[in-house]
Amino acid sequence: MTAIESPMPRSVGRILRPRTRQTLLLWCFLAPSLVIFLLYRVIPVIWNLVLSFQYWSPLKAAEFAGWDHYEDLWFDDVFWQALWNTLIVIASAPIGIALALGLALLVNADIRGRNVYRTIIFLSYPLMTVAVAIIWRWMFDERVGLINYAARTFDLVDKPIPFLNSFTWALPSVIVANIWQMLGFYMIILLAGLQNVPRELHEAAAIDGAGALHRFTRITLPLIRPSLFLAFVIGMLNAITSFDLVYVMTGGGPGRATEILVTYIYKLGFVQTKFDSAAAVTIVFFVLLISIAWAANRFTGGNAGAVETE
Amino acid sequence: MMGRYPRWPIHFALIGAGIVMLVPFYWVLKTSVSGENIYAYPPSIVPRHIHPFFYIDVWYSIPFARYFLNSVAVSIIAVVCNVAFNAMAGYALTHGFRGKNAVMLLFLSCMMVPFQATIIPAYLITGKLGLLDSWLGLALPQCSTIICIFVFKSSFDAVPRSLIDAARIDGLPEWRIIWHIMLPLSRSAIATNVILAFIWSWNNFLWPLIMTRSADMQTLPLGLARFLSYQEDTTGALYAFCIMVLAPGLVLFLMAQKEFIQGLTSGATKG
Amino acid sequence: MKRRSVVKAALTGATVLAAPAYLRAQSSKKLSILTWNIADQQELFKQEFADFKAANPGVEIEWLDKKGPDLPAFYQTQIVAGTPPDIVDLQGAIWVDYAANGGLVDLTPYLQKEPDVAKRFNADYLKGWAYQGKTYLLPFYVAKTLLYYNKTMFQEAGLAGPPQSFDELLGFSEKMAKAEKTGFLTLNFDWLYWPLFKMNGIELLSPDGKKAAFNTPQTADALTKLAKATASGGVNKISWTGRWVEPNGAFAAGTVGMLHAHSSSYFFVKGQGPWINGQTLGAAQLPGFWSTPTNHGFAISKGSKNPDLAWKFITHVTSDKWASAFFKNRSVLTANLAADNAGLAEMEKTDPLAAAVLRTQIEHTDKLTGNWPLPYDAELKDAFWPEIQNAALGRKEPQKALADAERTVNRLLSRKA
Amino acid sequence: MNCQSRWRTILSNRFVLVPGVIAAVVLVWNIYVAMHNHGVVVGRVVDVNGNPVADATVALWIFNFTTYEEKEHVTTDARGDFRFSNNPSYKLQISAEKPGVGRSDRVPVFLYFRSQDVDLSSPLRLGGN
Repeated sequence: MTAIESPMPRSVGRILRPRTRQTLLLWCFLAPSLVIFLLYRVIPVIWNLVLSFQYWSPLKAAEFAGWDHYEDLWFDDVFWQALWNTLIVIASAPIGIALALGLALLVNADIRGRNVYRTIIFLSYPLMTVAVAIIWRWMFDERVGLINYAARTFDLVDKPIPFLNSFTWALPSVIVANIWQMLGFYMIILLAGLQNVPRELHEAAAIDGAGALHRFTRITLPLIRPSLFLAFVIGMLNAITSFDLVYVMTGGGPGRATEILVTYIYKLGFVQTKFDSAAAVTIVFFVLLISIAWAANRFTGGNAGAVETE
Repeated sequence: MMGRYPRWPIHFALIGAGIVMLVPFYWVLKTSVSGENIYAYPPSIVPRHIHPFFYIDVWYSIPFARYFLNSVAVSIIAVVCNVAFNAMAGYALTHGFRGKNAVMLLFLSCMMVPFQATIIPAYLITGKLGLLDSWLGLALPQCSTIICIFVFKSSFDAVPRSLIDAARIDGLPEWRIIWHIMLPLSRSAIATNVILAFIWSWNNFLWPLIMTRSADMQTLPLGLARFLSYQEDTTGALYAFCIMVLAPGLVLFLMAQKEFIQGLTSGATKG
Repeated sequence: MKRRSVVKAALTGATVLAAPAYLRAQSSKKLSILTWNIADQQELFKQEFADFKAANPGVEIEWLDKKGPDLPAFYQTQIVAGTPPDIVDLQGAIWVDYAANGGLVDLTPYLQKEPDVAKRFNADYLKGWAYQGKTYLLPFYVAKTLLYYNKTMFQEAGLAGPPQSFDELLGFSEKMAKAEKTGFLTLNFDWLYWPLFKMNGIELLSPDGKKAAFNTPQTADALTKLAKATASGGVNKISWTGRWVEPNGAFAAGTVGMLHAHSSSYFFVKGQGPWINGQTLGAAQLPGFWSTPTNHGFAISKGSKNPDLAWKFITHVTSDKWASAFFKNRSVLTANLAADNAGLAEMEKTDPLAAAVLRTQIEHTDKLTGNWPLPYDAELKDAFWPEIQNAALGRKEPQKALADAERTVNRLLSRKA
Repeated sequence: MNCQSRWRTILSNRFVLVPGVIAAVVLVWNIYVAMHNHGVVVGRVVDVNGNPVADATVALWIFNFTTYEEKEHVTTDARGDFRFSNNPSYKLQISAEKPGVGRSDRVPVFLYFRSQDVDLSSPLRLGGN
């Protein structure tokens, strides 16, 4: 693709508009989005940053606290458990993406009725997360859940598995529900990438005797790296958007088995009315996500624009 | 790509995936229609006596029409602003200018902000704007989303440069270029944005919960919370409500899914 | 730039159009009430509001209702924004934190001015809402834990009546534990399990509340017994992992001998358990008559603009007339002596089983436990409960679990001192 | 006549057709509701072996949010029929009783909309107890 970066040809610029007028106009186009992100993202993050260095509660005057809250976090093993669970949820995104890539490849093959398959698989995304949590809380139920019922009829298991009440199975169950909801969205993004892989490349490689797997790794994978990166970023944001799923399905239980940072922030702030330590956790979580995104960006070689054209 | 391979393993795998995706839907629909207690064991595959009375129950026990109107109004405001602002931002990002990388980094980092932590400052800001307990206040946080800005950016990049330069030579002002050249070519990116913005604003739960104070400004998802509350049991009414909240999103998606899928496929990422 | 001015005009027009409803309806005397997950009493509240407006002309009443987990989020955001609802219905020990931070109005002067208000209520329940000698809430509706037992399973295991001691309780549950049947199950949120420890003479904190006092041999012994009973199936594992739907659902399925829960579980279990009637379900006190209350009370927010009017409203809503109407509608105890006695007498005729369950709620109210008025109750719970859960499920040695719990609790207490 | 074909393309466009059909169905349904919601409930009371029971008292229970509460009493005429005229609710229970003959248990009646006119298909049977 041609590099879009090149500024407008010198000659044309002088006739139409002085460059400053042009950049001013571009900033006006950016203004509404920037204002909204400023109001509802940037200012709250700064508010949290300031708060994390104070002893603050809705009714008492604020006083400077220095690094106390961060120090408390260091000794707070619930925080480490929540951090560990959050990293597991983020690490589970590639599993979902791999599944979605498989489905995208299948749907991309020219078979009849592929639109119907595509719609069915995407159907779970418009569902409300709270509704998904209710459905899956029932599916995983120990006594009457569908999964235990199926497992017992095919006698895969003699005693029903208490999915949401066992320390080992709770987090995987939440991740399964999350993948079930996000599968369709990942598939659509990866399908976008696959569509742009030119068909001739595959034919040429096939003629040269390259096996399917060889062609997949050498041609398809490199070319859809931008969509993989976009899917991973959205998968990573699941650590934020699956708040409703964890809160309704298990409430962070049993014990702290499914406590993720974002439910811990909500509990610290609104149940224990400790907004200052919740702010500290927010800042740590924000820095964590930024670093993971930067690392992923570096690893996949694309530059900052997730959907950059180069 | 898979020309020579037999078709049936593909169909077999896709049908399997389809079943896994559809079983929860089917169960919710079955329970909302037949209403035998979902905790009855063994669960019956086919619903026994089918009756629509749970839907009527939901319609009357919460002001469904009013919640529906609020949800639709907020979603329309959110979708319209979303498309307008994202298109403008996407267009601006196709041009090189001094602060471009800084803006890109800002957008990317804004995606990483956990919403649960921004409730109180967001509420205070909306309060200062005087938009508390109003449709505009409910829709404002969703008026622009970063993923859709990038979708617009790549679909605008796909428009050949020569077209734009020719229009500029003819002396077309900037916004006319967008209106007559850029937008028609990225109709699918618009469809993507409409569907995603609608889904996200329709299913928004925490922001309306905190923001609305009077009962008649609440949106549909808040009605679900009411069913979850004093009717903690799992009879058909709760599932009938899930279906009624889900239906509009599905109808819109099925109607616009041709452009939507095309939007994500052709415009999103130019290889 | 014509275009930008157009946009600016549109935006200002939108803000005027969208000015918040409740600001426009600002009238001189305005009362707003936030209730906790009780939207089903809409009809009754309408009548109460009308009656109050008749007695106090010119008053506007705004009623908000939020689900349990969402109410704190909404209430605190409103406090920060400076527009808290005048009256708020608070559950359990969440009020202590607001009171300790000066967020609630002290009701003691009002109570002294109108002594007959205090006389209406059951003194033990009213005492539950005192912090450092000041009362902050009036009772709205109350409940405390009791022991439901499955009479058919008791007969099958040859047991005559409810257990009278901790060892008898575990012995009975061992006897009834066969195949998928289990003997005993308890709710575990908001310290509802604490009577199991209190009946063994165990204290959570030292009398001055500065140090943990539970790391004793008796506690280790009791915890070891509970862990052994859980392993053998005597005590159902859902006691330690379930929340609300799981434990009540399990008892409603009829495969659990005893359920330790409060009175609202009765209506949930009766809805799901067709086997339940006067002959098959018994209601009794736990051995030692100890019980943990889980009460709802009305508090007045410090930020309220007319606290006196708010006081008049909460005395109006908890008056004998409206308390008995509330008892009749929702069959729940209001701690209002006249309303409860009248309601129970009348209920004995229509639904004797429900009456037996509700009568346990006003017996032995001198033995209430598990409700220490501590401003950091939520944090204390989060520090103590996970260790008990680990020990009971056999994931940790009882002695080690208690030692870890003691360390975290003491670190919390030292930070709060 | 391109304006006609233009209209046809607009009308057949999905985004106009689907909402249009939904609006039409809603309109027809509301008209049907407006014609049938006078709150009339008609039925018959019979005894154990099927013959009608004169002046038995019939109670109408209406649903308010979570519980049923008794609203109205009516007595059956000579042919055992009874008629309520202003039922406000969409969920009812009806019980009949005649001292000496017996009582029927509460029969639930579900309606499609509030105060829908309904003629109970099966009669209320006064049991022996």
